[in-house]
Parts: sequence; C-alpha cells; structure tokens
Amino acid sequence: MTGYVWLIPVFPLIGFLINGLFGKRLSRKTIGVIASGAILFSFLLACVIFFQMNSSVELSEKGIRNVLFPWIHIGDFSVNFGYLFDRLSGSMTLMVAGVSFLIHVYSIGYMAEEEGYWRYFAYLNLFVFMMLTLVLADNLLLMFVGWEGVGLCSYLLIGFYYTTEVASDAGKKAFIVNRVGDFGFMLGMFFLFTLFGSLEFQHIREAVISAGLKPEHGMGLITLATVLLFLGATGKSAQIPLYVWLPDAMAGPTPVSALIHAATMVTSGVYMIVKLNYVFQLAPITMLTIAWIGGLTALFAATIGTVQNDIKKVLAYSTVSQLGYMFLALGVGAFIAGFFHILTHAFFKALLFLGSGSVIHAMHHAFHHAGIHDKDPQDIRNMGGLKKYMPKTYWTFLVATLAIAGFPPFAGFFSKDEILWKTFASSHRVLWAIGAFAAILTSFYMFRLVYLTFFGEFRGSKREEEALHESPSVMTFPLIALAVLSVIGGWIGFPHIFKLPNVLEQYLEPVIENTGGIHFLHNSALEWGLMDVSILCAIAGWLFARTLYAGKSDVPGKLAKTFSYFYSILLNKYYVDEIYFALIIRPVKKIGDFCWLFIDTIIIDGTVNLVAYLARCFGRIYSLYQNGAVKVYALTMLGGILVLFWIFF
Amino acid sequence: MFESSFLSLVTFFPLLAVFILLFFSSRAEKGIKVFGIIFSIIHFLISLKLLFDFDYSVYKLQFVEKSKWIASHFLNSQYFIGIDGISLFIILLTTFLMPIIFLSTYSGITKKVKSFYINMFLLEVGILGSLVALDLFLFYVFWEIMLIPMYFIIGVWGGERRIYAAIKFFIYTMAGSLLMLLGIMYMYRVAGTFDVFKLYGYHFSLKEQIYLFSVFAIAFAIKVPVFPFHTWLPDAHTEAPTAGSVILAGVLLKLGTYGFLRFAMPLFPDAMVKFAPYVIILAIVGIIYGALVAMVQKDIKKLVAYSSVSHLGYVMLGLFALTIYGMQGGMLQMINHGISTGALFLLVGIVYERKHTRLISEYGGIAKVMPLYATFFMIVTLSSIGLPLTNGFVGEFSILLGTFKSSWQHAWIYTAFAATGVILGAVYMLWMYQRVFFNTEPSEENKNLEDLKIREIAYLVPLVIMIFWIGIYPSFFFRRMEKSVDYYLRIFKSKQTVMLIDAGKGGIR
Amino acid sequence: MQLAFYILSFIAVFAAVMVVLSDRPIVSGLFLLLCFTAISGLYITLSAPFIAAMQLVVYSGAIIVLFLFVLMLLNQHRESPSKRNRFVTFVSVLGGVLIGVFIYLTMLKSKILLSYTKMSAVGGMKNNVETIAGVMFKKYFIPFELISILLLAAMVAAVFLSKKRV
Amino acid sequence: MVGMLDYAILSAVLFTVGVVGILIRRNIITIFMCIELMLNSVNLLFVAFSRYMGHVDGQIFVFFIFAIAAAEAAVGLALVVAYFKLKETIEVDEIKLLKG
Amino acid sequence: MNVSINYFMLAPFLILTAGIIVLSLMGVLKENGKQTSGVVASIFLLGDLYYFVKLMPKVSYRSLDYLNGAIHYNLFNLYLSILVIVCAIASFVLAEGFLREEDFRHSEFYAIILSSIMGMLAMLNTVNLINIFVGLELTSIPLYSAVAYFRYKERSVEGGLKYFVLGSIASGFFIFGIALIYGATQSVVFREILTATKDDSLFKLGLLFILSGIAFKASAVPFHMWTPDAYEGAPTPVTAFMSIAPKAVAIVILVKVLYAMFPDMFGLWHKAMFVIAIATVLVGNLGALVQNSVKRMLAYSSIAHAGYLLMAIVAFSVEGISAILFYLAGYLLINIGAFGSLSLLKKGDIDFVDYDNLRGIGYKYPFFGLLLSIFMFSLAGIPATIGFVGKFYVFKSLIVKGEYILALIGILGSLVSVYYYLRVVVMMYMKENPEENEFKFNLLSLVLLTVCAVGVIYFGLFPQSINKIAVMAARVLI
Repeated sequence: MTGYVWLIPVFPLIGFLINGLFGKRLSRKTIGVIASGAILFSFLLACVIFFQMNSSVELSEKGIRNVLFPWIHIGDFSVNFGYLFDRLSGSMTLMVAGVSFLIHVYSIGYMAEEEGYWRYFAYLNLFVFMMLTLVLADNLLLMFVGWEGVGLCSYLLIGFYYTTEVASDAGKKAFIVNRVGDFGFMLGMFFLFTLFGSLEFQHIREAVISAGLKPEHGMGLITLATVLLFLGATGKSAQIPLYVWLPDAMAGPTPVSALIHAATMVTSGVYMIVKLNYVFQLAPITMLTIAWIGGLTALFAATIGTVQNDIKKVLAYSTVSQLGYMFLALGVGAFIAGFFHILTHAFFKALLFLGSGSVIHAMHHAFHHAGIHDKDPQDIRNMGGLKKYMPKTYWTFLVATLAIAGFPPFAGFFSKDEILWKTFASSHRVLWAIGAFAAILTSFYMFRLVYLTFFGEFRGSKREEEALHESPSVMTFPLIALAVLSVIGGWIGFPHIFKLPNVLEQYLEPVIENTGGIHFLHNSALEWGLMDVSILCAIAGWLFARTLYAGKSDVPGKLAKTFSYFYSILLNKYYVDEIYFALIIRPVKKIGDFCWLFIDTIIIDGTVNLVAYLARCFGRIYSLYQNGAVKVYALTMLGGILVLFWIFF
Repeated sequence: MFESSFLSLVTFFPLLAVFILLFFSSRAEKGIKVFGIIFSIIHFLISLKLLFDFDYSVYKLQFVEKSKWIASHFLNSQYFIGIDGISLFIILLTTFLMPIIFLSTYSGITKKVKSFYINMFLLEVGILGSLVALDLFLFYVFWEIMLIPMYFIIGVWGGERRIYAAIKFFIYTMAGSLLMLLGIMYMYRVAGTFDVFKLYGYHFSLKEQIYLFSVFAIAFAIKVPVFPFHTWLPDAHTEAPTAGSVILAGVLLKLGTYGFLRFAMPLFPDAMVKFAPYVIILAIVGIIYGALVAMVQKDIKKLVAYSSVSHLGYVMLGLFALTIYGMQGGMLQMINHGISTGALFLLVGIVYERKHTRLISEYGGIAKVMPLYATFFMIVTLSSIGLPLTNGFVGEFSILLGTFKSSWQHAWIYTAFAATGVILGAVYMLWMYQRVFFNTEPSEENKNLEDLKIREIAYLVPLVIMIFWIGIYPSFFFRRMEKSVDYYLRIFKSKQTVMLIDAGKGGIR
Repeated sequence: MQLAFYILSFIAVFAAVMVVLSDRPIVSGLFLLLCFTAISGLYITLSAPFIAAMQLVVYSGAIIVLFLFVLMLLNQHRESPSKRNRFVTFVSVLGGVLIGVFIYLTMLKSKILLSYTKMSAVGGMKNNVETIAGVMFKKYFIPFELISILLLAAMVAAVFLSKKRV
Repeated sequence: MVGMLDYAILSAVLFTVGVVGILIRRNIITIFMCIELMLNSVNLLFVAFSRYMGHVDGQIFVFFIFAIAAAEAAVGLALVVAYFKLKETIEVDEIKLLKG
Repeated sequence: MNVSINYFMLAPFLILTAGIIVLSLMGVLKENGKQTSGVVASIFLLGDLYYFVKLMPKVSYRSLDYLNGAIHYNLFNLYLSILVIVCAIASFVLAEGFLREEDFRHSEFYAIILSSIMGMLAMLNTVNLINIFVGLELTSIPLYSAVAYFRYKERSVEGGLKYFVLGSIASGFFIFGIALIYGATQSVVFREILTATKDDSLFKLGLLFILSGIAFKASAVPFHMWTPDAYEGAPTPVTAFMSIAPKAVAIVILVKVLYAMFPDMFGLWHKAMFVIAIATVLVGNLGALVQNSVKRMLAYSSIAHAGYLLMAIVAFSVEGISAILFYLAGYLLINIGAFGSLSLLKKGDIDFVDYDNLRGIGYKYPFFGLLLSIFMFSLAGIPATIGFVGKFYVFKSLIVKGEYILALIGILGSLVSVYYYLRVVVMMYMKENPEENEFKFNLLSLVLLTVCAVGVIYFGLFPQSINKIAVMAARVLI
C-alpha cells in the first residue's frame, strides 16, 4: 500500500469534485455521506500506511515518498508533485484526517437546514485536500500550494453566508492577510533555493547535515530566510502582526471555525517550522524572535479574551493565545513540545468550538421559536443555565475547559506544562513568567465562559427557555469522541520525570536534528516545582472566575466601571483593526486615487493632450495668418527672399 | 498539402475567410456568424500541426520560408518567415482565442456584422504575420497593418468615447513604430540586411546600440504597455467591444513583449544590459502602479485593463531579469495573461450584454442569481491573482524566482517590491469580486439576470481547462520553450557578465 | 553719351516712382508710358536700335494702351483711401527697399560687373537687326516657337475668360 | 564712360521700385503695371549685359520677355475683367473669400 | 541659309501644337464639339505618350541632343515627361464626369491644359535656362486661366487671380536671376554654367533669385501661400493636375539647377534647402490639421509632401534622386485617387468636399469609402501602400547621408499627418450621416480610381519595378 500515499489527499478531492459538480442534484443525505466517507477513507488509508511504515525500520527512518509527475522544471530549479509520508507528516495526517472526519459528521447535523448545503461540503472537502497536500508535501513549493489552497478554502468558507457584508468582508480580510504572509513565505523559499539549490525537505536536510553548518557560521542569509518563513507562519497561524483576520473569521459557520481556525489550518505555520527545524536552529536570532512573538501573542490575546461577550470570539482569542504558546515552544527549541501542543490543542479546541456550535444551534432554535430576530445567538449575556437543558454538551465542554486550563489528568496540562518547563529550562526566565501569567488568564476566561453559559439562570424569556433542547446525536457523538481524545491525548507525552514512556518524544526524535546546539537543564526537582506552579495557575484562574461569575453578584459590572478605561480598550481589541485601517488601508486607497486621478489623467494624459492641443494651436495661428489677402502673400514671399539673403550672405 | 509553405498557409488562411465573406450578403448575419465560428475552429486545428511537428530537441528555426520579395536597389527585403519556441505559443494563443471570440460575439455585435468579421480576420492576419516575420521590414509592415483593423474595431463598434480612444490608440502606437522605422533604416544602412539572424551577428558600436535600443524599446514599451506609456490601454479597453478588448488584451499586448525578446534585446545586447536596471524599475513601478490604480476603479473593464498593466509589468520584469527562470516565466506569463485576462473580458462582456453597464456599484449579490457565472468568474479571478495550481502562479513564481536569482545589483529588493504586486493583485481582484458577487441580496433589477447559456459555457470551459492545465502541468510548455530561451539567454549572459565585471559589481550570487 | 544716359535714367526712375505713388490709376498709367519711352531711349544709348523700336511698339504702344483701355472700361478713377493699417505698408516698403539695397551691395561687390567697361562692336549699330535675326532663328529657334504657342494659348484663355456665363 | 555697373544699378533700382509698388498699391491694375516695370528692368539688364559682353543672345531673350509680358498682361486683364463682373471691385484687399 | 529642322526630335511638341489648334477651333466651329473634345485631347496626349515610350529604350544609355541643348532627351527627362502626360490624361478622365455634372464643358479647357503640358515638356527636356523660363511661363499662364475656368464662380476666379499675381512676381524674380547668371557666365547652358568658376557674389544673387522662382512653383514654404487658395478655388480635376504635374516639374528643375549647375555651391544652398524643407513640412502638416474642408486639407498635404521631396533634395545623392522619382510616381497615383474621389462628390455645381459632407459615406457607398480610405492610409504612409515605400526611400536617403534631424522632423510630420488623414476615415465610418445627399458616380472615373487604388496597393507591396527605372534615371543625372 506504500505506493498509494498520494491517494490520501486525492480522496477528499474526489469528494469535492462529486459534490461540487453534481451537488445541486444530490439529496442532502448523500452529500453528507459522500463528504464524510471520503475523509473516512483517507483516514483509514492513512492509518494503514502509518502502521505499514512503522513496521519496517528502514521505511520509518526515511519515510515513504511517491513522486507523481514533474511540475516546474526550469534550468536547475526542478520541483515535482511528490508526497512524503514520514513520521512527522504521518502523525499530523492522522490528526488532521481524524479531526476533520469528526467535524464532517458534526456539520451534517449543524448545517441540516442551511441552504447551499452541497457548496459547504464541497468547500470542506477541498479544504481537507489542500490541508493534506500541505502536510504530505515533499517539497516547500507543494507545501506552498497547500498553504495558499487552504487560504482559499478559508476565504470561501468564511464567506459562506456571502449575502451578508460582514461575512464576505471577513473572508476577503482573511485571504489578503494570508497573502501578506505568503509573500514572506515565497521570499523565504527563494532564499532557501539559493542556499541549498533545491526545495525538497530531504535534500535540504542532507545539505545542512553534510555541510555541518553551525549557528555560529553566522550565515546572514539563513537568518533572513528563516525570518521570512516565520513571517509566512505568522500570517497563517495568526501571530501578533497578522492575527487580525482570525477573530473576524468567526463570521463563518461554527464547524468551519472548529476545523480551520482551531485544529488544522492555523497550526500549519507551526508544522512548517517543526518540519524545517534544522534550518531554524541555525538562526538563533530568528529563534529568539519566534519565542518572544509567541509569548507576547499568548499574553496579548489572553487579555482580550477575558472581556469578549461573543462565545466564538472568546474561543478565537484563546486559539491565538494557544498558538502563541506553540511558537514560544518552537522559539526556545522545544520542537516536539510544540508539536505535542498542536495535537492536544486540536482535540480540545475543536471540542470547545463544536460545543459552542451546539449551544448556538440551540439558542438559534429558541429565538426562532420565540420569533425574535434581533438578538445575537452567540452572545453569552443572553445565555445562562444551559446545564439543565444540554447535559452532554455541558459535560464535554467542561472536559475541554479543564484540558485547556491545564488541570493535570487532561491533555492540555501535559503539553502546556512541557512548553513552560522547556522555556524555563532553556533559561528564558521572563518568557516563562509571561507564559505562566497567560496560563492564569486562560483558565480565567475559559471558566468565565463556562459559568456564564452553563451555570446560573437563563437570561431570556420563558418562550425561548422551553424551546432549548440538547443537539441531535449526530452532533453530540463527535463531542464525546473529542472529549475522550482531550483526556487521553495528553498521555502520549508524559514528562520524563513521570518515569512513564514519553511516546511522542521517542517517536519524533529522528525528525529533530540538533544542529542548533540547544541544551536544556536537567533538574527534576525544579521540574516538579514548576509543574506545581502551573497547576496553581490553573486553579487560581478558576477560583477568580468562580468568585466573579458563579453567583448572581454584579461584581463584574462594578469592576468594569472602575477600570472602564482598560475595559473599553480590551473590549475593542486594543483598536488594532482601526489602527490597521488608518495606517494601511486608507493610505493605500488614497495613493491609488492619487495615482489614478493625478498621475494618470493629469500628468500623462495631460501632457499628451497638451501636445495635441499645441499642434492644433499652431495650426490655428497659421490659418489666421493665411487670411486671403494677396498683399500678405506677397509680403511673405518678400520675407522669404530676405531670409534667403540672410542665409546666403 | 503543400508542405514547404505551411506557415504561410497558417498566416494567410484568414484572408481566405475575408474573401469568402465578401460574397455573403450583409443581411445574412446568422450565416456570417456561424461561418466565422466554423472557420476559426478549422484555422485553430490547422495551426495545431505547428505544435505537433515542432521539434524542441535542439534550437533551430522551424517551418522556415525564405523567398525574394523586394529586390529593389536601395531596399531588398526577403519574405523570410519562421517560428521557434518563442513565437510558437503566442501564435497558438491567437488561433486558440479566435474561435472563442467569435462564439462570444454571437449576440454581442448587432450592427454591420459582416465588416466586423472581415476586420477581425484581417487583424488576425496582421498579428500572425508580425509573429512569424523574421525580416525587419516584413515585420514592420505587418506591425503597422495590424493597427488598421483594430482601429476600426474600436472606432466603429466601440462605446461612447470610441473615436477618441481609437485615435489615441492609433497615434500612440504609430508614434512608437515610426521611431522604430528610423532605427530599422539606420540598421539597414549599417548592416546592409533586414535578416534578423544576420543582424544578431552584426556588432553595432555601443553608442549606436544605445540610440537604436532606446528607439526600439520605446516602440515596444508603448505596445506592452510599460508604465509611462500606458494611458492608451484603459481607454482602448473600455471603449472597445468585448471581442476587441479580448483580442487586444489577449494577443496585441504580447506583441510588445515578443518584440522586446525577438528584436530589441538580442539585436543590441550591450545597450540592453546597460538599460536593463531602469527597465526593471519601470516594470516594478508598472506592477505596483497598475495594481494601485486598479483598486480605485469604478468600472470593471477599466479595472481589468489596469490589471493587465500590472501583469505585463511582471512579464517585462521576467524578461529583463536575464535568468533562465525569469525568461521562461515571462514567456509563460504572456500566455497566462492572454488566457486569464481574455477570460475576464469575456465574463465582463457577458454581464454587459445583460445589464449594459460596467459600473461595479450597479451590481451586488449576483452569486445568488447567477451561481455558475460566479464560479467561472471565481476560477478566472484566482488564475489572475496567481493562486497555486492555476496558470498565474507558475508564471509569477518563476518570474519572481528569476528576478531573485538575477545577477543585477540588490536583485532581492526588486523581488520584494515585485512580490508586493501579488498582495495588491489579490486586494483589488477580491474587492471587486466581493462588491460584484457578494455583499448584499441581489437588487430588484438584478433579480431577473439569467445564468450562463450553453453557448457561453462552451467558450469559457476551454479557457478554464487551459488555466488548470498550465497550472498543473506547465512543463509541457517549458520543455518546448527551453531551447529557444537558452539560445537568447546565451547572447545576453555573456554581455551581462562583461558589464557587471567592468562596472565593479559582484559576479553572480 | 554720358549726359544722355543720366538724363534718361533720371526720367525713368522719376516716372517709375510716380507710377507707384500716384493714387489715380490713369495718371500712373501715363507715367508708366513716360518711363517706357525713357527706357527705349536708354536702349538707343546702348546702341540697340531694334530693341528700342520694339520697346516703343510693343510696350508703349500695345500693353500700356491695353491697360488704359481696361482702366476706362472698369471706370476706376480714384483709389479708395487705404483702410489697411499703416504698419503693413511701412513693413512692405522697408522690405522692398532692403532687397534693393542688398542687390545694390552685391552688384558693387561683384568683380565681373566692373570688368565690363567697353561696349563691344558685335550687335551694335551696324546691321543690328540681321545679327539678332540670324542668331534667333538658328540657336533659339525652339523658344521662339514656344512663345508663339504661348501667345496663342493666352489669346484663347483671354477670350474664354471674358465670355458670358452661358 | 558709362560702364555696365551703372546700367545694372539702374535696373536694380527699377526692379525694387516695381517690387515696392506691388506691395503698396491696392488697385490690381496698378500692380500689373508694377510687374511690367519689373520685367522692363530685367530687359534693360539683359540688353546691357549683351552689349557689354559682345553676345547678341541677351537681346534675343528680351524679345521673348516682350512676348511673355504681353501674354501675361492679356490673361491678367481678362482675369481682372472676369472678377470685376462678379464682384464690382478690384481692390486687392477685398479679395478675401478663400482663406484659413 | 536654311536651318535643318529635325522633325523627329520636335515630334512631341508638334503633336501638341496640332492638338491645341484643333481644340481651340472645335470650340468655335462645332456646337456639339464639347462632348468629344475630351476624347480628342486624350488622343493627342496618347500620341505623345506613345512617342516617349518608344523613345525610352533608345535613350537608356545616352542622350539625344538638338540645337546644343534646346531639346535634350535622357532617361531622367523622359521618366518625368511620361509622368506628366499620364497625370494629364488622368485629370482629363476626371474632368469628363466633373464637367458633365457641372454642364460647363468647353474644348478651350482642354486646349489650355494641353498648352500647359507643352510648357512642362519644354521645361523638362532642355539644358538651357531660357528654355526653362519660357517653358515655365507656358506652363503657368494657361494654368492661371485653368484655375479660373469656372468664370461665373467667385471662388474660382479669385483663386486664379491670386495665383496669377503671385505667379508673375515669382517669374519676375526667376528671370532676374537668369539675367544675373547670364551676365556672370555669358551663357545659359547648364554645362557652361557648371564649368564657370563661381567665386563672384553675382552668382549667389543669381542663384538666390532662381531658387525663389522655382520654390514658388514647388510651393516651398516662404512661397507657398498661393497653394491652398489656388487649389481650393480651382475645379477639382485641375487641382489634381496642378498638385502633381507642375509640382513634380518644379522639384525636378530644382534638382537639375542645384545638382547640374551649382554643385560646387553645395555648402550654401544646403543650408537654405535645409531650412526651407523643415519649414515646408511643418507648415504643411500643421496647416492641414485645422482645416474643415478636405480639399483644402489635401492642398496643405501637398505642401507637406513637397517638403518631404525637398528633404530628399538636401540628401544630395543618387539615392536621394531615385527616392524623389519614386515618391513622385507614388504621389501621382495617390493624388489622382484622392482628388478624383473628391471630384465624384458633386451634385450640380455644388462640391461636397467638407469633412461633414463625408459623414456616413462609408456605409452608403461602401466601394467609394474603401477607395478613399486606401488613398488616405497611403497618404499617411501606412505600410503596404506606395506612400509608405516612398517615404521609406526618402527618409532612408536622409539617414544614409546622416541628416538625422531632417528624418526626425519628417517622421514627426507624418505622425501629425496621420491624425488629419484619419479624420476623413473617422467621418466616413464612425459618424452618423445627418444630411441625405445622393451622388451618382461617373463610371469612367470610378474605373480610374480603382486602377489607382490597385496601383497604390500593388506598388506598395512590390515597388521594385518602378524603383529600378527610378534608379537608372537618377544615375543619368549624377
């Protein structure tokens, strides 16, 4: 079966083609089945190949490589359509295929009564195809194909409700900000090609190792290349400068947010850096910038998350914050910890989104039933006390919250603690502090969310309340599956002090080349201490949220008034969007107008028309001179002779 | 049938159509239209033979025909025609676009149909002639003849300001080509022959080369159009009928870049190398300027016109980067631009036939009423902004790679600025797409817009197929162009290294 | 001889200037007659009797009479006062005089003119007409014939132009 | 002795008077007279040259010029008469229909 | 002592004399002579044409001479004589339809034109100055009356009168120049003038006046003021004739005077011709830009084309002369076509020659529209037409001689000319036709125009046949 690696991404492509071309004529049920079936097939195939690969040592070392056909061959630049299924991309494929299968099943229920059903599933399948191409690509250019393809699908899916200006604006914003990131990615590729003569991962890896390059070689080019690649990653994985599109991307349907803006697409930036770890390690400056930007994003997003009132906005900022953590891990050199957090984050964040999805779904029914159209089903202030009506959703949501907050048995704890420990161990004390404080904020806003939505009384009319009911089983089954994964997900990466096998570490060890000479302290006592500190942070955040929101007290209202200034800044997301608009969008439009109205019409056209006008003027002057009087004609002849006299003598 | 003069058959085949059309009565419009479509399809099939018999293993001129034309005393030019990797695909693009154009103007043109078709066929002869001509005088004759039918097409069947646009188009190009005529005369006087390949061998002095190159460059820059000479393009496009602007954008603009690659650059390599940095800067300015101005346009056709200024800036950048990637990318981008911008104009034409307005504000939320049209428009938009797996990406990527790897000083700054064009491209295209197709529910009069008809789908599908074919499997084209581009690159490379060394700049990175 | 030349040339120049200055065409016509007779006198001083005779016959007799006849026909008495601005007339006078001065200067500078001091015998008084006739019909026979055609054509044209509309 | 120079200067003077006359006068017939005057000055020059050079050709040319002057006068006056029949005036400044 | 008259050499002149006499009498004797006078005139011209064509091979390598230069046939002179006669026959054909439409046909018209042609032949086929002067007068005086042919139309008579006054002034200058040259070299034959040492200021004065005399006929700028008015006033066939034949003869005489008589004063007249050529091209083109009558525009365009020819003279080389000869041949075809088309646009005695009259003609009379467009494109110098090839030869001769400024101004001029030539096409095809006027086209003229159009296209693509003769003729002169 090793020859069929390319079939993994092609299954969703076939799904896309069927749904895309014949979607209108198929019934909703068949569309859902085709779409989810395609993902299921590719997931199963991935599992089979995964086991086949691990069974043979030689294969698991080098990875399975299928080269389909030559793509761009110009001079010495040769790139072809090839898929590489090695340990790293294999595990990532399993996660992507698995999570997207669950989300497909979920969306059959969620999108049941939406029109444009077939279009949704077609785009979703196309998205999975693009994501798998990105993951399984054997060279950077094919990864770039997946990279932009994923951007396109997120544009289509965010703008799914295209009749509303908000959705289509958000879609366009997402695509353009991604394009800015891709600009960096492309330039990074050029630098890499100049350095290593090829864009294939294996080729670059051998070039780095065989040349025995070390960070102190001070290769300016490598730093430049890695910074540009990181710029691409920030675009895609929503880090500080280019994160603005993620919160607006919530305008799309919730399963889309779950799949794209939580589990798969946003982590592709991190995945790319993990894949090119041996190159990034050669550029210590870049590692530092990645670490710092990761840390700052984590803190920054967490602060905004604490005051948001839209359930999906809170989760969006929490995603940005968790991604900040992943980049922090990469920055300090803990690539495997970063990758581990990708996996765990995918499980519990997808679960959180799907949970919020079923809540919104229920609220939507309630408002619909009560005939209210102006209230926003996503606003947590209209919810409250849903525990009684949606027990399954509540419990799965709680599991995910505990996971993300970092309570021990759950997945989140292991991966986040691993990151914090590795940050501290690589002597980045300040970054560790930022991380810890962000962890407190994380658990605070998550528990605030839980209390506001599920605990207390229902803040809405009686007619809405009786219409609340649990989501159908097709939606709750994926919730439960993800809840299980959120729990056991963490157990594949026990910290070594637990004396339990760190499965992931050993498995991915050959993937990471230690070219950067990064070393970590080995002090188990310190590690235990820090683990306790991170648990304390989680508890502190929980207690703080409970005191504020559990009871019916109006403490949060008073708090908001006293710190009204800070509160309003946080609520308006530090006015980042407005700043971007003022600094970039409006000036560009102005320059556009200036160029068109001034340079084009006045200067260039102006001169051309002026020349034409001058010619006509001379003509007119001459025709006035030729006024028909014979005297004037004779005089001109005379003048001519005088001129000849002047010339001759 | 007659093997030796196959290329002349392909070039002058449309004249046969013109001759037959004369016998049609001008009232039998339907008959003329159907004849036009059938004839152009036959012509395309015939021209495919050029592709199949094209031997790209080694660089040599193919289908060459050389016979006496004017053997007078002070002017002896030969009827010397032939094709190589460079002109092959532009010729095929022309014959490929013609049937599509005739299909699209089935309902587009109502008055004076017969003379419209005659003009279109004459235009095609002019274009094919200039592409195959390898004798400077013959090239110049075809280059000018091409203007007349295009002038009539814009002038007679155009929009409101058609006469101003037609005159502006004619005078702009005529000014440039008259300068070129002076250059040709000077070269004939010095070298004694019009044969391009003999002239490649002839070494002009540097001072001569500078004058001659600037003269040729201005003539072709107006045609391309390069930044300062581009103001005729938006007028010509908005005023031309759909068919006119498709053929104008699809092929006529390519003649400028083809002229650069075939005549201006190889004939005067030393001057070209000296001017290349300035041309590159102009190309980049063109890219960014074109994109910025396209952003603020209110009329879709003007927007697309400015976008082609930006796209052709890429092609010029690719050519003048003097690297194998850049040149191949530039050549491919010429074809891509022909397909994607041609498709865009066809799409604008379709919606123009229904609503008779091109202002973006008149549209909104059409995706709901015309979903199929929206999908086609989306595919073409993606190809135009260069999304991977579409043709635009392959072209743009190789050009940017070529610029990056070029041995000009601080080449990577050029690449960075040119790459911003990729972002700006996405901005104006998607912003336009959003305002036209999304944003609101379709307004009252937009409600009853009916979706694509079979005929319209029939001529859009081949374009979409080409978009994905070049996007996914470009090496079919690269292999056929490789040898020719190598041939020309060898001429430039030697000159460039010499220039860089004595200019004290570092050698190749 | 000397004296005759200066008197006759003075009369000729005076008459010519008066032709230009007088605003009554008839008077200027008569002055022209005087000028031409003076010129024919000059021919006598240049010992070219036949030319002098022809001058009197052709010019004074035929052409001036024709002019006066046409003047009478169109009853042109006094020219209307000049509506033209002074500037143009001033410029034209200045221009004309300037040309005259230039010609005069070049003639002074020319050495060839100075070299001609003595009148040659050939073509002089003795059998003047025979020599002219001999050369004219031998060397310049072609122009002579052309002149006849010219006169014929002029006659046809003149007659045609003066017919009525019919 | 009266040299060639004197005759040349005389004919130059007459020539310039003729030219000036054409430019100043407004009546067409006066202009014709001035043209005749110019031709006469040329005749004088020709005769002077032929006599001082010993060639008789000059005098023959004079005959041709006589005939041409006559023909010119004839056609000219015919034109003037035709114009007079149409426009009642023969002032040069009035002839302004064709202009621009 | 009788003079042996060589009737063979005089044949063309005798034929024409007979023609003039016959035609003058026809007008008087037979009332219905009017219809056939055109045919009779053409017969005489064809006789002359036959004579010259028969003479062509005999003269290709040597020249026949009679009465030491009075009549001098060589290839150069014959080429132009044939050109003149062909132009005359063409204008007679145009006159057929034109005069019948005006119903003012008189055989005197043909007599006048024939005498003008005879003058031109005399001027061309001679090597002495006096013959040229007499020929010049014999050309111009009948033309003055031909312009004023419509004696009842004020425009026509005014045109004739203006042309007459200025023409006689110019011929006065011309003969004054000849007198001075005669005085300086004691002879009027080219060869003797050529051999004379020209250091005297008299030569400069003489050359100056001769130049101004001929420049008037060639409508070079300082002396061009008569051209627009005379061309507009004259009946269109006469304008056609006037815009080609006399201009060609004047240019060629200028070439002969400068190259055959005053080559050693090159430095002097080169500067003068340089200035005149540039001025002529600029004034010709700029003047034509603002006209709203096509006929007057074509008058200015003829000035501009004279400017291009003057540029070729400045080039002073065999290539320059062959360029002039080729350009004149092309110019014959185009101008006959252009003015011929205008002469067709006539109803009764009203000429419809304004731009506005042409609105929508392209669609009402498609064939006529096509013909006029071909001529306009050829005048503008669009390739595949003889106009382009002519301009190509002229500008190339300039570049070969290093006259880059002149070539550039020539190019600039032809660029400006593209605008007003295309305005005709714009009016015909791109503007709607407000006024409805029906024209019935004279078949014979249409045939002539088609022949011209085919000639323009054919020689535009395959110019070598004419060019070969032109080069041989040019070699004869230098």
